[in-house]
Amino acid sequence: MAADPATETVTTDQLVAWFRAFAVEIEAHNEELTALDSAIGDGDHGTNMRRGCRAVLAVLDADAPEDVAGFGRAIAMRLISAVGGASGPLYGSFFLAFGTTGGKVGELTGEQLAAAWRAGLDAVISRGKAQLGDKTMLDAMIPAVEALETGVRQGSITEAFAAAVTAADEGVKATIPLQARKGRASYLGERSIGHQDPGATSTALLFRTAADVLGP
Amino acid sequence: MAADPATETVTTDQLVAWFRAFAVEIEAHNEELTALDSAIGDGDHGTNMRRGCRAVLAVLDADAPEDVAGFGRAIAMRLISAVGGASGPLYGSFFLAFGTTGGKVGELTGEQLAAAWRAGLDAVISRGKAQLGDKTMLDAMIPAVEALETGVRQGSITEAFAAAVTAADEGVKATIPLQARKGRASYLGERSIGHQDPGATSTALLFRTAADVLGP
Amino acid sequence: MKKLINDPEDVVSEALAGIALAHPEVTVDADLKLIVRGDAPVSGKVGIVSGGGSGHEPLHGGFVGVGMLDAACAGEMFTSPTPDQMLEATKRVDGGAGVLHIVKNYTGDVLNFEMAADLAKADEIEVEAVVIDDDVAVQDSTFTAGRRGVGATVLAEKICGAAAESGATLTEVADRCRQVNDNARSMGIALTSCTVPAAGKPTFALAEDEMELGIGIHGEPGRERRKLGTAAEVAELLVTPVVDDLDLTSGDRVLAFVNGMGGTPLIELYVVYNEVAKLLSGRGIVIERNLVGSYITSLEMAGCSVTLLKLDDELTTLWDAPVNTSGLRWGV
Amino acid sequence: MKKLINDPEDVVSEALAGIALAHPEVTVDADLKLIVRGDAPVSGKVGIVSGGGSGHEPLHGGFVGVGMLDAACAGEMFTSPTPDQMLEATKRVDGGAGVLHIVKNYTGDVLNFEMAADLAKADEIEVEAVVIDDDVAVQDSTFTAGRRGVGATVLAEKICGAAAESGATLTEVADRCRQVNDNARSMGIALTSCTVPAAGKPTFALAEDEMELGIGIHGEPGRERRKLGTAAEVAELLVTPVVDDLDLTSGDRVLAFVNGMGGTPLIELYVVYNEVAKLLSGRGIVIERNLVGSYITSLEMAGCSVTLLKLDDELTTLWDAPVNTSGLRWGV
Ligand SMILES: Nc1ncnc2c1ncn2[C@@H]1O[C@H](COP(=O)(O)OP(=O)(O)O)[C@@H](O)[C@H]1O
Ligand SMILES: Nc1ncnc2c1ncn2[C@@H]1O[C@H](COP(=O)(O)OP(=O)(O)O)[C@@H](O)[C@H]1O
Ligand SMILES: [Mg+2]
Ligand SMILES: [Mg+2]
Ligand SMILES: [Mg+2]
Ligand SMILES: [Mg+2]
Repeated sequence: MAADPATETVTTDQLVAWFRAFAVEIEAHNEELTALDSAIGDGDHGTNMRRGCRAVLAVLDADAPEDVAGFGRAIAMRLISAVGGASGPLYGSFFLAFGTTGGKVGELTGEQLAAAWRAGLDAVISRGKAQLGDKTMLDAMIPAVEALETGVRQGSITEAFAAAVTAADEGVKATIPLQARKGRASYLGERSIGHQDPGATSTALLFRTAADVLGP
Repeated sequence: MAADPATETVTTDQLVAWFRAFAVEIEAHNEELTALDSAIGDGDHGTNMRRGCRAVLAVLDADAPEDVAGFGRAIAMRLISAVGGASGPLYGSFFLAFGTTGGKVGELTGEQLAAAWRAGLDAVISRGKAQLGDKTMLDAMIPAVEALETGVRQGSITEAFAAAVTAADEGVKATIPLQARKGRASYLGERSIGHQDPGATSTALLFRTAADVLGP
Repeated sequence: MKKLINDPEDVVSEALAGIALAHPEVTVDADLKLIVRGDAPVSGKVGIVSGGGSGHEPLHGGFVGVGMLDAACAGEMFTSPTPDQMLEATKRVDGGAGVLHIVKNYTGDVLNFEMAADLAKADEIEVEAVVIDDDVAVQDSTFTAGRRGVGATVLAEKICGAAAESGATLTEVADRCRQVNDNARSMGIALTSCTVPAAGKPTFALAEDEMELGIGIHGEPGRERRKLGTAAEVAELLVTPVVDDLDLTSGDRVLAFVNGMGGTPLIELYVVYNEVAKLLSGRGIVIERNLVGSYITSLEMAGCSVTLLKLDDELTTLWDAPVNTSGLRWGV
Repeated sequence: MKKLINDPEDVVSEALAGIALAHPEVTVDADLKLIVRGDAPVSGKVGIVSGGGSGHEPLHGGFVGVGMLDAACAGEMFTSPTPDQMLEATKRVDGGAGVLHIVKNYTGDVLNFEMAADLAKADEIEVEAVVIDDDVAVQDSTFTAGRRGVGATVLAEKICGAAAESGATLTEVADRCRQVNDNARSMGIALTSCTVPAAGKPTFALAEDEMELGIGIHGEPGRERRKLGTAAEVAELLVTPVVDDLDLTSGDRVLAFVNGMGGTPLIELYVVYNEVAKLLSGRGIVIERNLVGSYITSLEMAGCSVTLLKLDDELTTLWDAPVNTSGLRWGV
């Protein structure tokens, strides 16, 4: 990665490596995600994400995406058709918008990368109609994307992602005292308080692996 | 009770008192009988017998039997219509034959009493088609009735019942190593070995209470 | 004990009250614990009476109606009903062509039905009794109580009901019942025990990795305790002895019945059915008809049984004939 | 975990294989996990598609057939199916009169069905979607995910199926669906948790003397944990909020649906139905129709739900209309 923030870029291959790293983390955190979802949902977030990631890996193995748009679309279509549940369409919408905004290009600058993330975030919001504080993946994604945007304007991609990871992790922790207003956890009413949101937890992994793979 | 074995008799009222004492013991041993039946049957022998005894008590309370035949028939009809299962028809047949053989008389001599028991035993055998060693109530009833018969020929009713109780209790214990060939326990095959038969256990109570009420 | 009940003593009578309210097309006698076809007796038709301990629902009460039973006698939980119930049921369904008693082979059921038949004959009602004993888990012998009646009972009740509906005589309907019994065998497995409400605790205890093979329908323990197997292994353990005992060979046509014991959900029964079908097709045995669901249960026991009935054209036609009961319904 | 399964990953596909073998009258697409009416598409008839996570059997696959669903999409265990499944189902059942999607109100189901409807519209198939949200355990609010879809789904599928069969237009069938949803409410209780096969352990733990009130059908914990009650107390806890929410008053006619969660035997459901009927009759509410059984389940969870649907003559006629599915069958 180039040291100069203005010229450093991320290639499609790096994005693919990012998703691969994410898939590894999902495997590693399968039980944790499922346990979190058992407490306030239906106990399948880990297996949902794992099923989706495995399906995506098969596609990525067979056909390396040509550009950012192809990367986003390939992942989105597989997630949408393999996951189901709430997380399938939400993460699917994220990657579809990420790719569309990233465009048919082979690499993204920091600002372009942040714009792709923002588009993904907006797609999750418009698909799921949730907002900050509803105890969903958005509680990790919104602050992290904001940190990423600020970060790439002010410094390197590395620093931007470091800030995004911190923001995502804080967002995850912030879900604990919240009462869920969206998703299955909302059925629990006050009993959802005191538990960490599984979707926010998997979203934090998306940032952590991005920092590891795209950030250094 | 007269001391002279040749002239001592048992009245219908004493027989009623015997059944009442049996009903008390059945209540007291309900859990034990059910536990024994759970091990090798279907866990209802205690409640079956209790239901039957309660139904009989209601009849005896309403209408005191006039003679031994009436005593036997009243108990038999209620047991048959209130118990179901294997024990209902078997104990029902026992009391019906006991009464019929005892006859329309107000009291029985020791030998007549033993003959009534024998008739009851035969009815159980012809109803259930089991024999000694099949791990059923017969394993208590056959030796006990034999002891009773010998006893009344040789001594007092008291001594005869004492011998019958011993024989019944030994018969109960003898069921433990047996493999069941009749009743539900037979479905267990070899796994029925090592357990005491519930029906033999309730039959021993029938003798013990007879000894207590008719014997002293 | 976790059950949706009030007093354990009242489960049977309250369930009957619920059945009476839910199914106005049958007549429920709350005192005698009878469920009788609303239009009984059907003049000129052979009446069919069955019954047994409660806790096996929908058997038998759920099978009362056109094309199946005319009356069912409900006993206490897992306890045979009594002769007076059976006698009254017999009287109520006698349309002049006699009455068939379908009796599961348990000492209690057999003895009580025997007494009832004697009483009915004294009342000049023609009665035939057929004892169902299809459970291959139990060794058959004339010196023992013999095999239990399990899954084949459902099939016998359906097929005899159709035969009676078609105008068959008492002898013909009874022969049909014996044909079903002779050509059907069952084997069952439990993953958990059931709890008899009055007992308040499970009849037997199974470790988390154990199953009971060769169970009956009363929570009685099975013949053997084994390590919990996969559905494929379980299906093999159930199908093989049944196929062997029936001497089924390639080309034979069967009705395959995968029955849930009460606590096993339908999705698992279909997984088992899939395995059963694979095993049978591997042996060239043709499943011509099937039944998958919880029809003869053992309270909330988890587990299943497999029953195979060797079919011929007549049995198949009788199986397909209309039946209109709460537990089994088609063609009407 | 005690289940009659092979690999937890294969439960859904193997159960579908079993369904395909057991019910040749429906077409099962093993890859896409679809169950489709054998004669689909029925020309000129509105097609009805539903679907959802597996583990609720017989819902939805068991309700595919004449007079009910044209197709059901099976998701992974407790996980909504995906848009491509729904799109393909929609295409296969479109007889030219458009297709109704009956969607249970869960974020996953709603989002995936939304995507599917968008795709179908792009293919120029007219699609209407109605979201079922009848669970009064969940507070309703525009700021939340709203109420879950539970028992009313079964009733909506039956009634819409009958409407479609009678030649109603897509708008009419969708209106009927909304009418059912507006006039039906449910409440459920669990005595035990279920175990999702992939998770391998119970989703929640309940003490021997506890029950969960206000549960859904996915093993999600309820709103409140309580001391285990009698059937009468449980019925009261279930009926009261439903009656209140529907504003039922004396003289109203209802369909009363007592549903088992999968691990509760039928005999207990009748005990509960008896209590439900007593409570309603105490309020002067008339049970005009009823349904008692395990129709929308949560794997092997023990417990039940009560659904009440306020009836009018038209709904009653549609309820009574013939239906021929493996899970619900009458009049044919
Ligand atoms: N409307 C929504 N907007 C954003 N995220 C949501 C929404 N609903 C649910 N989620 C996220 O989805 C996660 C659950 O995903 P998952 O368990 O895979 O699906 P399901 O809830 O269908 O079982 C929740 O933890 C939450 O973060
Ligand atoms: N054929 C038989 N002859 C004599 N006694 C029998 C026979 N079959 C069973 N029994 C007795 O009945 C007892 C079981 O009675 P019970 O539990 O009340 O009936 P069920 O077996 O129908 O549940 C057994 O323990 C045995 O002693
Ligand atoms: Mg989930
Ligand atoms: Mg017993
Ligand atoms: Mg019994
Ligand atoms: Mg889910």
